[in-house]
Amino acid sequence: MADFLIHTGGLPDWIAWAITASLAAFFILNVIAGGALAFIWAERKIAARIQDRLGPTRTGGKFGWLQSLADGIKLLTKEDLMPDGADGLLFRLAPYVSFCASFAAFIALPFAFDFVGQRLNVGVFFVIAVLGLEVFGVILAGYASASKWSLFGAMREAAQVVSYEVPLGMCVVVPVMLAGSMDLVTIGEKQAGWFFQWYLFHDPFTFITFWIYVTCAVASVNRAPFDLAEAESELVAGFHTEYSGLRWSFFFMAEYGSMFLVSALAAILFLGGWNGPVPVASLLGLSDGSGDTTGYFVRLAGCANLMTKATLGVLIMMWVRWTLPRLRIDQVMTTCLKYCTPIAAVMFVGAMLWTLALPGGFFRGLGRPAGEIREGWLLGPGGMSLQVQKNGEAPPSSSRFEQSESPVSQVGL
Amino acid sequence: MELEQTLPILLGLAWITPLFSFVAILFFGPRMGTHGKNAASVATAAIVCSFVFSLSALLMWIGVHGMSGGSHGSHHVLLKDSQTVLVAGAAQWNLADHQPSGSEDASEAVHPAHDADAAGVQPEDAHNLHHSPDSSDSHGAGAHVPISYSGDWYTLFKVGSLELTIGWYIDALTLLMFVVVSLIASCIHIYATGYMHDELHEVIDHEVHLVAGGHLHRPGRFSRFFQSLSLFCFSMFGIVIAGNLAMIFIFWELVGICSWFLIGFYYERKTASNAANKAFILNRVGDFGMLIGLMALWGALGTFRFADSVTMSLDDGKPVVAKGLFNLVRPAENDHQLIVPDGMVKASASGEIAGIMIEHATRPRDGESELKSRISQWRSDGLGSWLLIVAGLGIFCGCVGKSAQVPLHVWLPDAMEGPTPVSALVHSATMVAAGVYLVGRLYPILAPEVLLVIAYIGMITLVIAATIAMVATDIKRVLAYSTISQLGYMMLALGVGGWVAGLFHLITHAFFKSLLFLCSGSVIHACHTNDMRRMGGLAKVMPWTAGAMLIGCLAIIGAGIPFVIGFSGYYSKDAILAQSLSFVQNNPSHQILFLAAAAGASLTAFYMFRLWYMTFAGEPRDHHVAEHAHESPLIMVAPLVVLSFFAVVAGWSFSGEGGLTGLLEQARPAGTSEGASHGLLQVSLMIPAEHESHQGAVHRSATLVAFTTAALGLLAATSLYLWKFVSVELLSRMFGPLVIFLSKSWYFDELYSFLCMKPVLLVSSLASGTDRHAIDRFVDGIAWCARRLAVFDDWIDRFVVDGVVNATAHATWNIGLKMRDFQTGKVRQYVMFIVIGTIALFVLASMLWNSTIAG
Amino acid sequence: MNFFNILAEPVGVSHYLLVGAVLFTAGVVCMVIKRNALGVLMGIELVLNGANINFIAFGSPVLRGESTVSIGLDGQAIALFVILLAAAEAAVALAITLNFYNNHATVDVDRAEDLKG
Amino acid sequence: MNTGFAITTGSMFATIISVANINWHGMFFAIFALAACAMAVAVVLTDNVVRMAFYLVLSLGATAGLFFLAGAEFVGAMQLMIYVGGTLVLLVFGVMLTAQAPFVSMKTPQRDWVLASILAVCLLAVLVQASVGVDAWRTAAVSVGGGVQREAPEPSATPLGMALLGMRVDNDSSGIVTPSIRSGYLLPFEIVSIHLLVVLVGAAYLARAKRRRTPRAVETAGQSESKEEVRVAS
Repeated sequence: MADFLIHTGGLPDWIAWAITASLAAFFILNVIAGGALAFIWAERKIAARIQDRLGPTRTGGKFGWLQSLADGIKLLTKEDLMPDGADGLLFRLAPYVSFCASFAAFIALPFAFDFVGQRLNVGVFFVIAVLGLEVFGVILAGYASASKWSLFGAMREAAQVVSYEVPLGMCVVVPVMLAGSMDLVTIGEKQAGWFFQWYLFHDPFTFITFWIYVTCAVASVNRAPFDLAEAESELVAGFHTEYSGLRWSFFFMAEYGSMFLVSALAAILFLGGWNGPVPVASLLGLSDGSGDTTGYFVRLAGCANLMTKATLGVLIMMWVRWTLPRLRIDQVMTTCLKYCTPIAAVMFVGAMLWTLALPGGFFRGLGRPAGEIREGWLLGPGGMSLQVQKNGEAPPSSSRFEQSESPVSQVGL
Repeated sequence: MELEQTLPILLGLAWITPLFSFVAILFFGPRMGTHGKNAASVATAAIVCSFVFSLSALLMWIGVHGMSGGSHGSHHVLLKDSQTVLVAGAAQWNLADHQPSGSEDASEAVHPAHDADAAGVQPEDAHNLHHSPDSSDSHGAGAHVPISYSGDWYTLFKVGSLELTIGWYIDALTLLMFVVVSLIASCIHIYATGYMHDELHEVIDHEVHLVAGGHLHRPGRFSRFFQSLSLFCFSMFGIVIAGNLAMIFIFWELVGICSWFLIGFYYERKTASNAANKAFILNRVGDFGMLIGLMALWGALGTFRFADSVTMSLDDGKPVVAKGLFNLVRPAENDHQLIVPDGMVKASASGEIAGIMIEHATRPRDGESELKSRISQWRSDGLGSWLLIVAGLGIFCGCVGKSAQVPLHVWLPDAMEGPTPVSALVHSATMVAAGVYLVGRLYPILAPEVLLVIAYIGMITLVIAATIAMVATDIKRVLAYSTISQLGYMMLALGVGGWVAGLFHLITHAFFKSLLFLCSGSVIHACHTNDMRRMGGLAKVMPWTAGAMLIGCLAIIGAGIPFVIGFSGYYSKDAILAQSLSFVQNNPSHQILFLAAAAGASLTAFYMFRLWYMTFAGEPRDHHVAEHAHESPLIMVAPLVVLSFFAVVAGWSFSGEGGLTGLLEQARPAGTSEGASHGLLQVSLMIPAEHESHQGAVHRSATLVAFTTAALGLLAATSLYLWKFVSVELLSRMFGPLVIFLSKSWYFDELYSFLCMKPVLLVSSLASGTDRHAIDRFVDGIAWCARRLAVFDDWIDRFVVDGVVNATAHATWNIGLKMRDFQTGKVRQYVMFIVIGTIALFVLASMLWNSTIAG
Repeated sequence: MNFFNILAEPVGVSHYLLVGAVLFTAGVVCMVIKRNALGVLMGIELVLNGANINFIAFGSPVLRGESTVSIGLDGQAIALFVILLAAAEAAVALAITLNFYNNHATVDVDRAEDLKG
Repeated sequence: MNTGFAITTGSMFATIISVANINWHGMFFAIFALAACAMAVAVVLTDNVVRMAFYLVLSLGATAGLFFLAGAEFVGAMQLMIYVGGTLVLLVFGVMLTAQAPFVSMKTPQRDWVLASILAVCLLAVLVQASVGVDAWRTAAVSVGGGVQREAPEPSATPLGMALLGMRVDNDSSGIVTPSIRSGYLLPFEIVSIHLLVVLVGAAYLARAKRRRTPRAVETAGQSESKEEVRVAS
């Protein structure tokens, strides 16, 4: 697109890049904000259905479409209070920290395989790390609002999130190992084809790993049944007890954003990313790699794929939330340290052994960590050589994405 | 599996097993059961195992070679034998050279040996094979070669020609000794298990009087006893199986130290410890001579090996035959007749050799050839024969020490201080037997003169010991002296050429002497006294012991129906007498040998039955003893029965030439079976072949003489001690001085104390005087100076050194007090210091090295 | 060359080193003037980060990829280890601090002068 | 001096905003560097511990950004994850656990401030000299910024991972792959892992709940419980 601007629009590069970058940012922002609106509405409806109620019905049409929009307006117009004795600066900054964290995580998230803010070759890692930052805002909020409920909530959340990063990381490592790359685009590309090419079905270990991942993801965005941070029955509303108005809504957007993020991550890591269950495009003979307009539309379709999967994930989280009871903090910790972590570790080893045992995986063309490892690198000191065979075509990182290089790649963000 | 491979394994096992039990008891003895009760079982099991091993070895031997004497076999047997020697020589397991494994080593060694003698590589064997027919019809079984297997387990080290190896030399004698020793040792172990049971708990030694009054209380040493016993058996087996003299010497000394342990078992008793020291020291005296003999042999011949050893030479696969002592002294070229070996001739003709070498200095090869030509002439001049004699005498010295011949016999009666089983073991099968065995083993290299000396020593020992035994009153001492005199018999027999006779007597004597000792042991165990004058009439109380003792006495006096049958002693003693008779007939100048032997027979009969009567017959003299007396427990009686059985049958020969004598004949040294072997220096001295003594006339007369003398002795004893025709007191009063002289055992101890101890004490007192008056004075003077010096030094120390040190300390202390202020304990200040230091360092560095700071 | 030109030049290693220097100094000062033990701890973290920046800069493929004196990948690896060890150090130091707090009821490092000479 | 400074700052802006081709690398570097330095200084200047922690987070985040700029994505992500996500959460925990009213802000005597500032100036001078002094360091090797680079981003994580596995697969300065020039990091890797384990155990031991005589015992004990779990997790 930047090329389009430069070559046809004849704009100077930096304006073109600036336009492109801001467009991407705008797009992502809208994903979060609009997503939040939609999800809030969906959550209310789902909760109502599960509790055998109707939920919002009036505002805007029969199903209360505009309910959350109305809420938004209400929140905007609400006076936001700050308890005296609170640490003003931190109290004000905390929501933005959270929101920025979950917003920045979207940078490395590909929607289709070059619909990506910045293609980092440590994409997964980056996403996880940045997502981990969100907790910091929560802690600040909990501390700054000078209320013991908030403090406790913050504490709990911090403890929970930081400890759940361990099994989460382990689960993420499994597909990374299979793909041989931490580049999300590469990982997604690896699963192109029919749905049984997805890493979910690569081998039994990955299958189990997926469920562990889901558990840890739910915990790390502290949704029910792990929402100890805003346990309304014990702490009034947890860390955002004292918040109201716009800041509060920022927390909410951050939460929904991260929900969507982990779901999308799950989709990319395990569920084939933007590749549909049936490779329609390749069946029709359209190569999504080609930079022409058809390819562009193919990518839009892939984007829709991913969105669907991620949304499905979010809906499942809601369903779980309104179904399961809340755990105690010690139970949460036990689940993490005594169950998730060891199981994830075992799964990791198992998947590794599986890959070594039958490098083809169940089906040909899978389980070849060929992403970034070149032959030249395999002759290490002492002739150590990994059981790695290279993909048939050149690794995607080298040849296929030249013209789709976003300018942000040079500026690092 | 071939015999030459099986026998070493079996006998080696039989040899090593007691060592295992020794080690086991040494480390875990006290923890074996309560007070180490099970140590006995361990040791007994070990010795019984070795008995089983050696018995099976003997049976295999008999299965292969039969029991009949080799000397009367036919000639193809002889060929086979001579080949067997070769093969056996080839099949040695020399662990030192890097052959992968024994068996294949043997198999690859055998074939070259065969085609080697086919190709005539060893001339002596070629000679042997070709000439055996005519040599046989020239004189009897001329080419008779003893069947023997020899080899090495392990080479300790190898320096030049000196090679110390752990090897084996196995022939019928070895096997017999193994069986006998292990059998008797097993009986004695079992017996001792019962006899030593006092040691199982706290022992009150009534013979030790403490200074504080009262008796010694000490913990029991049960396990320790059996530990020493096992080591003893191990060492004896080592001597028997040894394949070379060095190894024999090693185990010789081991036996000595074991006897020291065992005789000094009650080492709290002064007498016991003295006896132990005495035995050990006297043995050392003998071993000194033995060392001389070894040096003579090795220095001249350069080998300790008995048999030839065939080794594959490293450059070409050909077998290289290193001749052993036997083959050197009695070479096969010489029909195994004794000649002075080249080595000794050269050694004693070194002067001439030097002359020859000098005059042929330019062409050494001619010198060699001339040497070869001259050697035979030198030999005929008699050079080197003295060396051979010295070697023989030296080794015999060792035997004198070990088997208690005059003049080194005095240790043996004192050795009675040890526990009775020990006495039985020492006097029957192991220690004293070692000497005789060594003479028998080295028989081939003993010159006739040496044999004569041996004969005379044996004769003197025989008479002296017998006379002393006549008046001894301590039951064990009687047996001890009888042992000495029997050993004298053996030495006599060996000396007069009765090789088989001597060793035959050694074996039979082992049986009945151990029997006698065990019996006396059970008597002592019953009466708690050694004094025969307090015994008497015990036959009723302890019938088994009495019967066994009677059998023992009959066996030792050689009772039997002439020419029909008799106890074991009957055969062996007859053989000895016959041999000495034929010797005397050949050398009339040595009549005394036969007469002494005959007299010794009657003396033996006298004192043995004196002992039996005083102990078992008549009325109890001491009721206090008599009523305590009781029969010993079964565990002590059973060995008696076993031993008495063997004491009876040991001498019987089963089929024609079979039996012990037959087996011994197989081991007879080469060349001793045919006629006269003449002296080296004194040609008139002629030692007759043994089988001549089996001729009718000699044998018959010898038998008659033996029977009559024994009968006389028996009669005298009976009339004195049973029928009491003449009261013993009267006689002893008549021959007072003689009796005293005898009971003082010929004043040997006093003689030695006068000859040896007095001078030593004198010298030592002189030395102590010098020490006290000269040296001590000097030392005291030095000490005085040192003290003066020390005072001065002390002053310096106190005022100079300490001053400096204190000053330093003070300064340090003050500096420390100053420095304290920096140690504020404030982390932040520390950090500040660090940073300041860093900056200072950086600035300093930049100033010194003018680095690229500021562009 | 002129000192201030540094600001006019394209970004090179020196710029990173400058940032590292600032962080380092800030960390040291933090260690020096903070009385709160946790403040001191944060100072340590700052110092470590300053060092890390230098490592990264020296090993950076972008900045000095073809330069012959680049320490290449080692820089990143060492930085990695520094980060890990910093985490470990923080854990232990925090534990110590809390222990100190439990025993002395304060986190004032000036009060921790039991080792005063 | 002043004028020179003005000129050079002007030239700096000129270089950054040159209409022809904007130096993105320079710009973002400027942003991150300024953020990092400013936040670090803020850490020094604030008295409130919690704010210190907050500024520290921002500073470290900016540092991570610098790492990304310098092409060490993996280290940058690591920095974010471990430092910001782990260590600092830990730190904030400590802060909150010990954040009784008197300790939240502890005033430092003026004397120390003066000393420290003098010290800081000296140290900074030394360091800046050292960092600016070498000419070879002042020229960027590759011409970053400006024209669009067409080749794909060079993977940075894999060589690192291989190096940690003991294989060096990175291009050395001559640009050719010569794996056996430098040694790998397998042993340090193992050592560090063991070290971390030991540290976990040790920290858990140090901060375990002890029974004390002071009445404050109860709460601190309870808090140190929950803290242990966090430490284990981070």
